[in-house]
Amino acid sequence: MQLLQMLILCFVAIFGTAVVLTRDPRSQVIGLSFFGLVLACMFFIFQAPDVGLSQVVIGAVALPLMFMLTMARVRRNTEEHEARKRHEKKGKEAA
Amino acid sequence: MNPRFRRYFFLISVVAFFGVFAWGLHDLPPFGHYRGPYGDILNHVAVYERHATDVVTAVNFDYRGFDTLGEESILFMSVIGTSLLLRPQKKETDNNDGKADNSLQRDLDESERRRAPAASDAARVLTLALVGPLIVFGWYIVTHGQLTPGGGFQGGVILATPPLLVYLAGDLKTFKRITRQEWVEAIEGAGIFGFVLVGLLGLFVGGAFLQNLLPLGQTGSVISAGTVALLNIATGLAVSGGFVQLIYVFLEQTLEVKLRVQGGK
Amino acid sequence: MSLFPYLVAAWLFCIGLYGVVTSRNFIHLVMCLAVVQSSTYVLLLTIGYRIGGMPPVFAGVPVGTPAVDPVVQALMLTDIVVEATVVALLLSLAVQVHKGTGTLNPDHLRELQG
Amino acid sequence: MSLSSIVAHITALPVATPLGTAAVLAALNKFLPRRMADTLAILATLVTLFTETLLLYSVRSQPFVYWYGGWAPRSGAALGICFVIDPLSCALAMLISVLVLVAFVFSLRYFDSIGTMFHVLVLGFLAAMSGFAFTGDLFNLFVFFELMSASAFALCGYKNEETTAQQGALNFAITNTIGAFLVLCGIAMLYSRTGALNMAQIGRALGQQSDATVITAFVFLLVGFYVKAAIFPFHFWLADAHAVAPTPVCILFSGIMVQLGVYAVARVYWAIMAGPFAAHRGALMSLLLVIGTITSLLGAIMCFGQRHLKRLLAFSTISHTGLLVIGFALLDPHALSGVALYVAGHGLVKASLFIGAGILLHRYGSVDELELRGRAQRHHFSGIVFLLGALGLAGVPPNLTFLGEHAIDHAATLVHQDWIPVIFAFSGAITSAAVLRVYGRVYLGWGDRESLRTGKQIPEERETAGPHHRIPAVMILPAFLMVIAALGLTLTPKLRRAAETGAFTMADTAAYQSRVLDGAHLPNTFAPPGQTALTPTLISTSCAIVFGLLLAAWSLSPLWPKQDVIVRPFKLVMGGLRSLHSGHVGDYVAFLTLGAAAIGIVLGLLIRRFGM
Repeated sequence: MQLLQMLILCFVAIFGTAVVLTRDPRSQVIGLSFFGLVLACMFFIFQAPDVGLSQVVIGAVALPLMFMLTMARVRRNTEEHEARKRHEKKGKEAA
Repeated sequence: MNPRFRRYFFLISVVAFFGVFAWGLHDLPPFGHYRGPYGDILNHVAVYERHATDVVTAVNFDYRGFDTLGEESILFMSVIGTSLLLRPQKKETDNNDGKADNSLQRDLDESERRRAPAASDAARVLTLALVGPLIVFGWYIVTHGQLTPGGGFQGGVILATPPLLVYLAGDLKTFKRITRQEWVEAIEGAGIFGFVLVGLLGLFVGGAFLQNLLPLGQTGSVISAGTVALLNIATGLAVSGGFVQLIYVFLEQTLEVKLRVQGGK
Repeated sequence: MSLFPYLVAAWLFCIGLYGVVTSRNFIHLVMCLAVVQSSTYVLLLTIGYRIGGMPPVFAGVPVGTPAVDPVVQALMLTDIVVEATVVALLLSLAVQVHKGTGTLNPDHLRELQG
Repeated sequence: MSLSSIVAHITALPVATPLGTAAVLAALNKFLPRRMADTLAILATLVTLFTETLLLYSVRSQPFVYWYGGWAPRSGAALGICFVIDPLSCALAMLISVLVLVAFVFSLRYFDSIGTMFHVLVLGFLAAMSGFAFTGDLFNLFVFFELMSASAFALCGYKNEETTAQQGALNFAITNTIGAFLVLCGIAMLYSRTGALNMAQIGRALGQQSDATVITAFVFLLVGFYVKAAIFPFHFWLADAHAVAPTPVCILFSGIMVQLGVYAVARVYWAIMAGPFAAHRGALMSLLLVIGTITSLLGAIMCFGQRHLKRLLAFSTISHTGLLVIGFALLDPHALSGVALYVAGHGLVKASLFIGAGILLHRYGSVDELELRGRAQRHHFSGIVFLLGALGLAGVPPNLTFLGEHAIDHAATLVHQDWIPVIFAFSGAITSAAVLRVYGRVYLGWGDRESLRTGKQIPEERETAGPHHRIPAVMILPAFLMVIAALGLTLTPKLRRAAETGAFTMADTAAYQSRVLDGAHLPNTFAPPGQTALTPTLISTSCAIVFGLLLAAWSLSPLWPKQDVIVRPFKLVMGGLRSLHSGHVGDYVAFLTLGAAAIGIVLGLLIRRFGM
């Protein structure tokens, strides 16, 4: 049992480090989702089912979802900015 | 500071910080030897006193119920705050009166159409079929909070997922209908208000805010532990309303709110 | 060995801070903040643990069975809510910053200097 | 049934009323007309204020403890959460409610009508701050800390059209969240050691032992709360956040939220750490005196170098919070009473100064000192706020700040730290000079346009609806009432005595613990009677105002040096300080880490190596 606990703690440390060191948010969010699952596993292993359940619904589902929606929005911002720039350029050429 | 210098500056600081942290940790009781007394007292008395078999829920909704009121308010405030921050800006509200050049707007709308979600019929049926079980499951988690792991918070989050499934199934119309702002806000507010109300009830009848004075029922029964069950339901309402609104606000950002070509300038 | 779980918490705190400081994207930064927060989970969880303890749920188990500390678990539930809320607020601020400036890189945002 | 036993029943109302009202306002967001929401919010604040007044009245001779859910402690072990109602926490909560009331009244003219969200957030903020002032449970303190943060982050980014506002709010949110995690780590370490979350119980369980865990836990709590209090080197977020937040929110941030960080450390110290640090008071005192002094000087210098009015006032807040830390650092109840009076005086004065800035923004659409030069020449009336405010910042009698400074000076001479009045004078002089300079330039049209070029200019849009040609009474009246209150309260007899009673009661650790844990009915602790000389403080404050006036006049006169060999070093220093405040959140967090590590190492070394 203790071996399992030390193992999951190692996993938590490794996954946390990996999440930080992944610089691209798109891959990072997948890492974060896995990190959330590893944390949930840790909670179950350390006899905290209540917390584990919350962590599954929040850490592994709700948080990544918010991140992905934000990234979708940011991507669209960029597209809008580009469309606007394209448009302005066209306008200048026409003038 | 330039990024390079910042990195070195920080690395030196953080090594020192880790040292301080570790120095503080090395005097803690060794791992695996929790010494109590708080948790041990509660583990011994909670089942007798509260007729709740899940001590964590008893702590959250009875012994330290006031913390949970604060916790739900944190969620509530941040949901309101998120809707405040993500409210449409002036340049995103539609006031194009037709005078402006519309080719940009067309351009924007074109890229909009490309992003519209599409789901196959099989996927749609499958996701929609999950809605019913999820609601039942969420409700089960909320009402069995005092008995088994889970409670108002976890159940509330689960109850917030069906609208998301409806969206994933591509049924935007129903999604918008069930996430009408007035309703969602009312559910959320009712949850928080219900919590305060149960607290005030304890105050006026028993003498202390959040005092648990309903009959405790039989240990192991769904209707047991007095106000713990009520507070679980209130929390479930507040949390599900809060998360639906949170998801809605973020989804709205990607679906509805967009740069509009301003007219009449 | 008895110190290792605590050191994992300290490590997560520091590596998360490293991510926050060196981040070049606010979304990345918020995820690093979530890692910092996870260090508090690890710390709370491990200080309340008792070797051989049961979960603090006494459904079908007689009271008096050695169990782990229920209080830290209650605290962690609050902590998880805090995480979700802070992330939501920070992300909405990041979205608005990006709308206004077209960038999420803190290095490019210098309007508040001085 | 005595009055206090009746009043005890309403102890929950300062938290429950605002939260309940916020819930109703949010639920009826789409249906309530604007004026209705205003009325409900103001009513809730008034109920809170009234409750706190009753509570203060009932604890004038004896504090009491209120257990939520009726969970009184068993044989010295707390099961639930308690509020400890003592004179100081009541007075603090009243100040909070007054400032929230002012913020609501000021925002009656707020144009951006977005339903009731603003009201909901401010009410949440009120509930959080009240709970923060009263609670006797360490984790509950953290919960209210986070509730305060959640509402504050959103309120700070309220103007979602301005990208600077969003950046300021981001910096604020990220640094404060890391501070909150540090607090939580500190709580976890204390819990592991003592198995308790109740502050009195932790204090009793720790006794006199001060091992590495206790020291580190206290350092983490200190750093976490001082991030909120904007103490060097954790202060960077404050100027960013204040410069961009709407005026009513600035009132709350500068007037009280920042000071609550200082209060939390004081509360934790006297409830928990007085025992463990009893033998190491010298170490803690020297450390905090250094931090407070740096904060105070840095804030004052940066304050003078600003042209953005709100940013200027924000740096003045940093400077004065540094003074509060100096006062707390003496670890003496006399000084604590001074800190309490200073918080009240500064809160009222700073709130009215921010209203003054808000009025200028309303009337002229700018808070930039140079842009505003001479534009308010025909509106001297509202300028009086700035004049009286400058006097308050300098601590000129009969301001409340003077009383506070006097008590702190007195305590300082007792422990032979006679240099403290000098710091008060310096910081008072520079900050009041900055405000007087603003008055001279904006209301009198003095000075040229060149002298302040280097300051940061952040464009800011109007926050209020027209007509802009007149100043509504709901703006100017609260400002005047507050500066007059800061003067008038000083004349109330026995105020000084009451503050001393409050401070001595708060600092009486043994009585606090037996009140909470044993249910003992112990009366307030009274300060030993005695007169103290006013002279040092009188000299200090008159120096402050004289130098402030001279500096302001000099900076507006043609004599103010521009390009000169002599000024170049000063400009270099100033430029260096400015570039420290980079607006980059990575820098802020790096400084936070460095500060936390440095405080931990210094305190550990002082205690372990030098046996202080």
